[in-house]
Amino acid sequence: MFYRVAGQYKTSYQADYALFPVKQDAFLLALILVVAFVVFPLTASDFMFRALLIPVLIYALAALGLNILTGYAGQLSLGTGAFMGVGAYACYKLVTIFPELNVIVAIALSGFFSAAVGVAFGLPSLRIKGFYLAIATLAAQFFLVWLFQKWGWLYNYNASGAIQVPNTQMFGVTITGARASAMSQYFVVLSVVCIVTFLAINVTRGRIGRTWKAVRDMDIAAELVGINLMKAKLSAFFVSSYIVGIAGALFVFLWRGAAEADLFDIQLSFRVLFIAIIGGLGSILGNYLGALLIVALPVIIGTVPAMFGLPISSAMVEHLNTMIIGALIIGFLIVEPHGLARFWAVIREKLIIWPFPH
Amino acid sequence: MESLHSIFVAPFADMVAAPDFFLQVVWEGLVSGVLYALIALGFVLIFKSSRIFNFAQGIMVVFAALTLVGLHERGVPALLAVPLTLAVMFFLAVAIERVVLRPLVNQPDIILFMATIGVTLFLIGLGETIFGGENKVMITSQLGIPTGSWVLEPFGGFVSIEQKDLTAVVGAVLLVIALLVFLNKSKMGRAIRALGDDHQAALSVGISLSTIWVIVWFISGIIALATGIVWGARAGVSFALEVIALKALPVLMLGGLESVTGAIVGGLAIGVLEKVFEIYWGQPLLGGNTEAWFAYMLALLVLLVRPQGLFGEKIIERV
Amino acid sequence: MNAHPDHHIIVAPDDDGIARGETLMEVKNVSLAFGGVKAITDISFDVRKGEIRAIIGPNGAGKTSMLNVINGFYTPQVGTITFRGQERRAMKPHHAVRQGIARTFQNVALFKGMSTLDNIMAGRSVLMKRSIGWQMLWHGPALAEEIEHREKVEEIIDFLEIEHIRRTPVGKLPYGLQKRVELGRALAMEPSLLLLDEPMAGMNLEEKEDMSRFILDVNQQRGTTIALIEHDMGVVMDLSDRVVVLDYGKKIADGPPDEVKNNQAVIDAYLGVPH
Amino acid sequence: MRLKHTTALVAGILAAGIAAPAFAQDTLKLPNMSYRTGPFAATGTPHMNGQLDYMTMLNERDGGIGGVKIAFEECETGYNTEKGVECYEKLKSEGALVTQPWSTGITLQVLPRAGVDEIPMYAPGYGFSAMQDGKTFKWSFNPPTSYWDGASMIMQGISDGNLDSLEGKKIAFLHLDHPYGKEPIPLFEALAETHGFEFLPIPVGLTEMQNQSAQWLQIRRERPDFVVMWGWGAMNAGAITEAVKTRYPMEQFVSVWWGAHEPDLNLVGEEAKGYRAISWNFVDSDSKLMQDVKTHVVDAGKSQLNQGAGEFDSTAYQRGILMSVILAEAVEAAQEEAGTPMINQEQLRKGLENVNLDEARLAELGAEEMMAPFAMSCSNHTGHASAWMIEWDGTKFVKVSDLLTADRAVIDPLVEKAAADYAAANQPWQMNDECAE
Amino acid sequence: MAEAQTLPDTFPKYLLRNAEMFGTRPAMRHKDRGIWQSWTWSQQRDEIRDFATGLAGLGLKHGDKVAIIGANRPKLYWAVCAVQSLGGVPVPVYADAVADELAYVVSHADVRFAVVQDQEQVDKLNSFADRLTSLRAVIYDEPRGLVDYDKRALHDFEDVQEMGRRAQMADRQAATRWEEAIRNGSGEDVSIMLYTSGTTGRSKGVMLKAKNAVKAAQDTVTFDRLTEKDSVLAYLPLAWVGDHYLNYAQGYVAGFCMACPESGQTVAQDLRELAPTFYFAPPRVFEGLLTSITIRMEDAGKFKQRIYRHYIEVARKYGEAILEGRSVPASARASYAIGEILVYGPLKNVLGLSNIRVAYTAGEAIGSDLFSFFRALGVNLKQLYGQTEAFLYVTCQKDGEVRSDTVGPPAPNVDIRISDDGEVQFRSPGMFSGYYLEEEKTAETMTPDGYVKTGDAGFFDTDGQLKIIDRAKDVGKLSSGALFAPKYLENMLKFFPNIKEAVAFGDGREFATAFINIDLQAVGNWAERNNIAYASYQELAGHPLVYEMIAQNVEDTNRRLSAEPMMAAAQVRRFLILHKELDADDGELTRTQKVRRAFVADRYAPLIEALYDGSDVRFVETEVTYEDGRKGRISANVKIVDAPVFGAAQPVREAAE
Repeated sequence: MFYRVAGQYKTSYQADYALFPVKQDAFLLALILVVAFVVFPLTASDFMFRALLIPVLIYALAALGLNILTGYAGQLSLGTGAFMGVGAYACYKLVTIFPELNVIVAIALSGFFSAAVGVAFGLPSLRIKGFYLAIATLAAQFFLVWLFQKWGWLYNYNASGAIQVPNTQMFGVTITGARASAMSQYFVVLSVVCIVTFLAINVTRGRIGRTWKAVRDMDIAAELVGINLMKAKLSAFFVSSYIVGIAGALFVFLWRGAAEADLFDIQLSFRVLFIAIIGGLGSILGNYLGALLIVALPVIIGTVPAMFGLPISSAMVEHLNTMIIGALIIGFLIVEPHGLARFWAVIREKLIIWPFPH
Repeated sequence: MESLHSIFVAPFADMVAAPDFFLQVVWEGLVSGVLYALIALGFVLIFKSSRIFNFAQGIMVVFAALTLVGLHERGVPALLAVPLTLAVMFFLAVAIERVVLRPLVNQPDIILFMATIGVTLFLIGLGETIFGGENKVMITSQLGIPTGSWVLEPFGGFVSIEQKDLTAVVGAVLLVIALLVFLNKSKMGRAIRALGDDHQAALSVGISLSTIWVIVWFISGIIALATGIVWGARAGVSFALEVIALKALPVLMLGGLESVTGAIVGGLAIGVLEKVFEIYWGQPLLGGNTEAWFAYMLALLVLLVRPQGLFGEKIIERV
Repeated sequence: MNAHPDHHIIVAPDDDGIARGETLMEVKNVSLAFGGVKAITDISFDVRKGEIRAIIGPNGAGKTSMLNVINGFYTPQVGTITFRGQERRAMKPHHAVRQGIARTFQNVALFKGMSTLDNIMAGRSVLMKRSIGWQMLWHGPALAEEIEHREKVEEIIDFLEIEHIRRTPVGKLPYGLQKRVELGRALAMEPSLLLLDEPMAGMNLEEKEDMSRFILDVNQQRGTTIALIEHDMGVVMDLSDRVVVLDYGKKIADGPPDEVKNNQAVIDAYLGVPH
Repeated sequence: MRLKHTTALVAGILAAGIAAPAFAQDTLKLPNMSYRTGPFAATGTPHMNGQLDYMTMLNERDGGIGGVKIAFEECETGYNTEKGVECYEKLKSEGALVTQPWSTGITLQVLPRAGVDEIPMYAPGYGFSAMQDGKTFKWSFNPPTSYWDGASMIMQGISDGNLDSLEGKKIAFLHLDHPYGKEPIPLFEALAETHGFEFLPIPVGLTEMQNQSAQWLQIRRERPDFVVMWGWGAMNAGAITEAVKTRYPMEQFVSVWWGAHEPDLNLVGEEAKGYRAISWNFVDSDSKLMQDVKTHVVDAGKSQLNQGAGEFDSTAYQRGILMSVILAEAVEAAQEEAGTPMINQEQLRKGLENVNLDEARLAELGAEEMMAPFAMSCSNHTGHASAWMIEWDGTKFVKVSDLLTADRAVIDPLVEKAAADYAAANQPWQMNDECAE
Repeated sequence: MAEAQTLPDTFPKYLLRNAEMFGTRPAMRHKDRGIWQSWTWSQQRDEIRDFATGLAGLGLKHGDKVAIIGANRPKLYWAVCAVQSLGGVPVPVYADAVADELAYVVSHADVRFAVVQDQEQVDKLNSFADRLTSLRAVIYDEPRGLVDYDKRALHDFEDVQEMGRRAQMADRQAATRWEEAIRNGSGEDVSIMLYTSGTTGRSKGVMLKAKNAVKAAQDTVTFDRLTEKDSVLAYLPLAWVGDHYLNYAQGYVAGFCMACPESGQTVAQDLRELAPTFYFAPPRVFEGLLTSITIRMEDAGKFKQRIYRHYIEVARKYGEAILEGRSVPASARASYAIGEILVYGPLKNVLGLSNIRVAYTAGEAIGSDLFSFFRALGVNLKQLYGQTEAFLYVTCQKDGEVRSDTVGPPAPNVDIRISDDGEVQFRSPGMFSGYYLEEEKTAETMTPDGYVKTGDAGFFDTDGQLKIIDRAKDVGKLSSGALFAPKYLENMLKFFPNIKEAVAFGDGREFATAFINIDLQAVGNWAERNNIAYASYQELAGHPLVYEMIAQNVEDTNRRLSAEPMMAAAQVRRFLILHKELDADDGELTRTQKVRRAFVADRYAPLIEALYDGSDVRFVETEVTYEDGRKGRISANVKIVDAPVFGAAQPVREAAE
């Protein structure tokens, strides 16, 4: 309906390859960016930032990382949480060893550590496929969390075993640590997420993205069209783990403020996986939609019944939340295995051909 | 040199020095192994018949145990609670077949796998909503399971064997035997086995696919209840079991996804090995708690050498 | 805005110094077995540059295994493959592609989640060079490279008359079109030897005619050497320059279509006369 | 289509959430971060019931504190640090006067923020031991006694006051592998060095709480002279059953106060006879305090406690009552100082510093047998109440010692150092320079 | 008009002017290789110059005829202009003409060169090579499949351009000379020769002089205020006067951009992508659009359907008034504005009509419902009446004075008169200069005083708009003497969506009857919804329920006819549904899809006989041509049905008797 695509034709491949070939998409994105960069900062409360906006962004980023591996390259991973942990611990070590290092640089560098670990655990993917590979990532999950607990050097031998984010500044504004304002952290996270998303979109739509998708869709055929499976799979592990790693660093540095090893347990891996599934495997947009749903759902369950005067205990909110997410996953797989992203795509398609149904 | 000694010599010296203790370690490992094997068994059964990698098997164990205890808490006599729980598991099997499997039939494996993750989450939420999220104690004595322990005293030391653990082992063995008899001797059992190879062949037996699925999931439910009782008696009934149940995955990888024998051997092997590794290497050298990852790493290493698992057949790729 | 492409379509790489009609590839005494089961026994034949070479035989004759050996998917236990003068036995399939061997599959092996365009573009992966750094930035060299290859792919799309399904996910296409897209993907690799595994399996008459035309056009216009497996004898006899006949993993005849057609061993093999 | 609605709903919530939540000004917001679900619910729930019931009692009996009703909202964390931080943000946005984090992990997360957000944190009987240093931790309180105090008292209890008698002995420290369990390790290590005993930490991971066979095999192999337990939730019950199975002598098995939890011991009953715990509270169901709670809350059907299971008479429930007693004292003190019943966060902080539960006050409350007297101050945010060693007699706990007092000479320097380190690691850190001492 | 003197009088002159004035504006687009390949006017000039120079090198002389055969492709349009620039005469030929037809035109026109699209056209020419003695060379656009052809007289278009470029390189003056030659070109030269499809007999080559053609285009460009900013999609047959006039002639004169679709199958998609500002389509295309809208809306959800129906109703009430700027209540305007957002805008968007400023339809009568539907949506659809002999425009409607039942007042500078026997005759700036090599026929068509006979019967309405009834020679009389205008009758029938084609009979007979072709899409859809199984058109056409439905349509037609005094007598008494679709391949339709009445009457004589002898059913066997050119036979028992006639008619006729 609002998508009027008539007359939006492309006279060059450059135009055909524009990030948003359809004007309305670009407009919508601009609108979202304005809301994200201007409207929210002007109106949102600390609670909104810390309970909704920042986690949505960070989870979306982690899911984006996972999606590159699982959704694009078809390699199932159940170890996202641990890879986030690698990013977080690496960032913590970098910041404490080199206190003068800008924390954003530290975050960017920490991604390389998780990428390296990711590639190491991705090596078995060359021999092991499908579900069997899930074992490799599970091994990573449990082994790494164990390592976070046992290797005191990682948390500077803190008595609590937790890592505590120091106060750091950028351009004179405190962006990490307890003294950082929610808004400044939000801006940092938002900027990082925007940049990474932009880069990820580019990678996934180009040669490398096609290589990954080819491996996902049929790895034997991919090999027989000349794709080096090792390179393709390991590059997916690398890129994915890098993004997951910086998501982990952001997770601790720009949101939680402190972390114990258990924070990166398998539940976190699953939460990110659910976001990716509900959002839509093989899509970029889906990660945001999925994160929004998963993060907002408990808030909704906690507030909506109260609005209707039904008291609901906080424990019950948790239980219902778990149940509903489970039901949502099943529901999505049945109705739309490609998740919210495809849902949006369908709606968009419907808007384009409105008023026709097909 | 010292480190080499502590890795390659000291542990074995310890084993020899305190054989009773070693036996105790093996026994403890064996009992965990029974749990892994039982969960893996439920898993294999479903995979054999429907090619579904059922992530929810672990939570079915918790759910069954929770239902049993929950019913008892609500005043249902223990011996009545068991059949009632079985009825619930049957209903669950029917519901899963109707709501999840039927709409997703012919979908790629990965989708079905994800769906079972969804089932897992749903069951966690449902169980917590109905029975509360706190840990519960298995109604061991009410079910007539002996709770004392026998102490054997070999080599001048002692090996403590809890009667409920022994009951668990015996119960598991009986269950496996019953299952094997069912699979090999009954018409339905043969249909289930055939299903893994060829849907048409199974259908020619004259049993509808959905019936078979319900039966298979119900049998898994029975196994889950048995596992739940066994494990609950040992460690209480809680959702923490969900994470432990994940160890069924490396067991399966080792044993092969379709082999009943593989599941049992793999489960016991992992149970014993991880315990021995933890006691003789993990605790002295690595700070302990290596059981958290040992099974996965072991499976990973085995798979790197044999991608098809210990019991699987060699894969020939075709195009 | 003049992006008018030169339509004198890609010509197969001719820089190998092999003249038309000379041997492009030679299979020498190749044997292959799976755990004791012999798939191919001591087979030798050659493919000459510029020809259409057919490999035929009854079911289970080892035809597909032969192709799998040629493009490196299987490694023969005995024998060698000489391609463009280079002898080898074991090689990774993606190396075979780099050397100029592309193929299609008996059961369509497309990337189902991708569009026609992306499938064919994927065929050019091996020819694309820009690093991930450039890819991330997209604008600049990566885009230039993408467009350069897009132009080639569009030529193929035009050539195979599949413009209307350019953006359709291949999983949704009818079988005949999928086969055509697969051919497109193989062509995108700019092979000097194109292996076609039953290009017309499961097609109706009209689709077969189309496919035959495309195969001939590829051979004629692009000068691509083609080795194909096909069941439809009529098609084989019409298309191919020379035919090699396999039966139970052994070569039983080799020669021009007419000659092979009248070969008693071939007739027996097809009629199922026991050996 | 249903999903579309959900999405719309999220958008609606987002829009609604942007507007800051309205502050209701007519109640004292003293929320609690509870966990009535998950593996820690078994031990958590009775405590939370106690806390809640005392506040309910005040509302019922006295119409709140100083005439203002108490809003004792709970936020479920499941003992999960991540959820705890979410709760913190939520409660903060609702104008909470105090943070009751209910987990050492969450305490550590909130600790640096408390000073920035200026919300007092109240962690009764848990949290970070160095919080006693009120100069450094202006906004955090852990009365009546800290973990380091507890550890010190345990060591006194098992050595009959002579720690040097432990020389050459081996003490295993079975603890939850979590900030909570790790918290006393520095003190134990310091003591081990001073007094020459061997200290052996044995961690129990969150997933192994119910199946500690590996840990107890280790204990069986190591044969420690004492096992000190710092467990919580399902871990305690697991440890006690394993101890019985391993035939570890119960007399050598001692726990921090959280291990004094009757239902865990009832599982093994007689076999756990001799099991000890240090505890800063003791059951006195007949006290005026408990009877008031019984009359106004329990019998009035306003309590969530599980009456059939004897929860009312449990150490945990009554400890929960006391936790709220201390907080209510602080509120009262704050109201007095501020001269208004509607206090703010800063005033409550002052109130906490002015809590003085001396014997007279305890008697007035009707809790004189339930805990030892203590007082907090600007520089002392713990109060260091003394505690008893209590022992399981097969059916209930009995006191087996006089009040024990922590060895300040050992603890205070460690606290000073820990506090200084903490402040250094969290630069810029706001110290409270107002404290006179 | 002094100004007119300075204006160019040939299209190549316009090319040079446009290249100068609009050098960087797009002149041509072609959906190819996934994108709209575009050429600016200056690039287009270069392309044409290169080709023209190459052609000259091949020996093209002033006055030589060059056949242009193929679909709408930039290169073929360039060939037209290139030929004109050399003083040659382009002769576009229908690409779907069978080889025989093609050979006739090529040999009749003494074509020396042919510029063709692809192998198919080359093959057609080759198959009659012996007859085409004058043909010197064939130039093709797509080399596909032509590798092994004898290349002596066969050239790739681009090779010819390359030859041209080399010639220009060798001789620096060549380009200048070419432009010089254009500037010196005469408006008196024949600009183009268009072969009329002709409802009867062989097609005739209509010669159009450059200055006439240019003048006509200038008039209509001014009339519709077309500028270089407009755009069109050239999808109609290249050889048809409409395409040549509307797209090529107007395009050169106004300097706007012409776009060629990717292929015949993708026209709808391409139209949607391009969203042109000027659009022409025959009524049947609009009819198809409406049918597909209706069908697609039927699958929509209830809610959507309600919105759709509500706002379409709003549009029907106020849409045309708003389009024409008449006064409308503010509430209606608001309602229409919402409708624009919810329905009209999206609908136009989906159809690719969003940017239409001017749209025309012509060729046959258009149903008033259909016509006003599109106008109500805000599409400025108008009618024109034209002929090849007039270089299209004879009449056309002005913005704001649009009616569905007339074709408008005379176009600018056109003089129209109605002859005594009711035939429309005209004199116009774009008038043809004669049929090629057929003086006789030219003379037949022209009146001595220089008017062209259109062969159509019509009259001027009270407000000065022309109303066409039928072909003059087709208008007949019933045996009662009452007027019988078959086309008029057929059009009324065809306005029903279920009826695709109708052929009416009655001249000299007692009453009127009709053959009906059902619309397979519409009726098929109806059948699907009503669970009626059918395997073929023939089966569906013979279905009793279909007959019932069509009978209802015929009855409605009769009721309407009864209200028109002049036509009331010619109500359809009996009708039948033909067992096959009328098809151009069988010669039943012209290439422009007009019914060849006489041919049909002859071919189905037994059926006509049955219509009048009262029989209920008649067996008939017909020869058909399949798409690949093979012939076959189909046979059927065709049912004949009576239709009720209405009151007003009866007395008139009886009175006449």
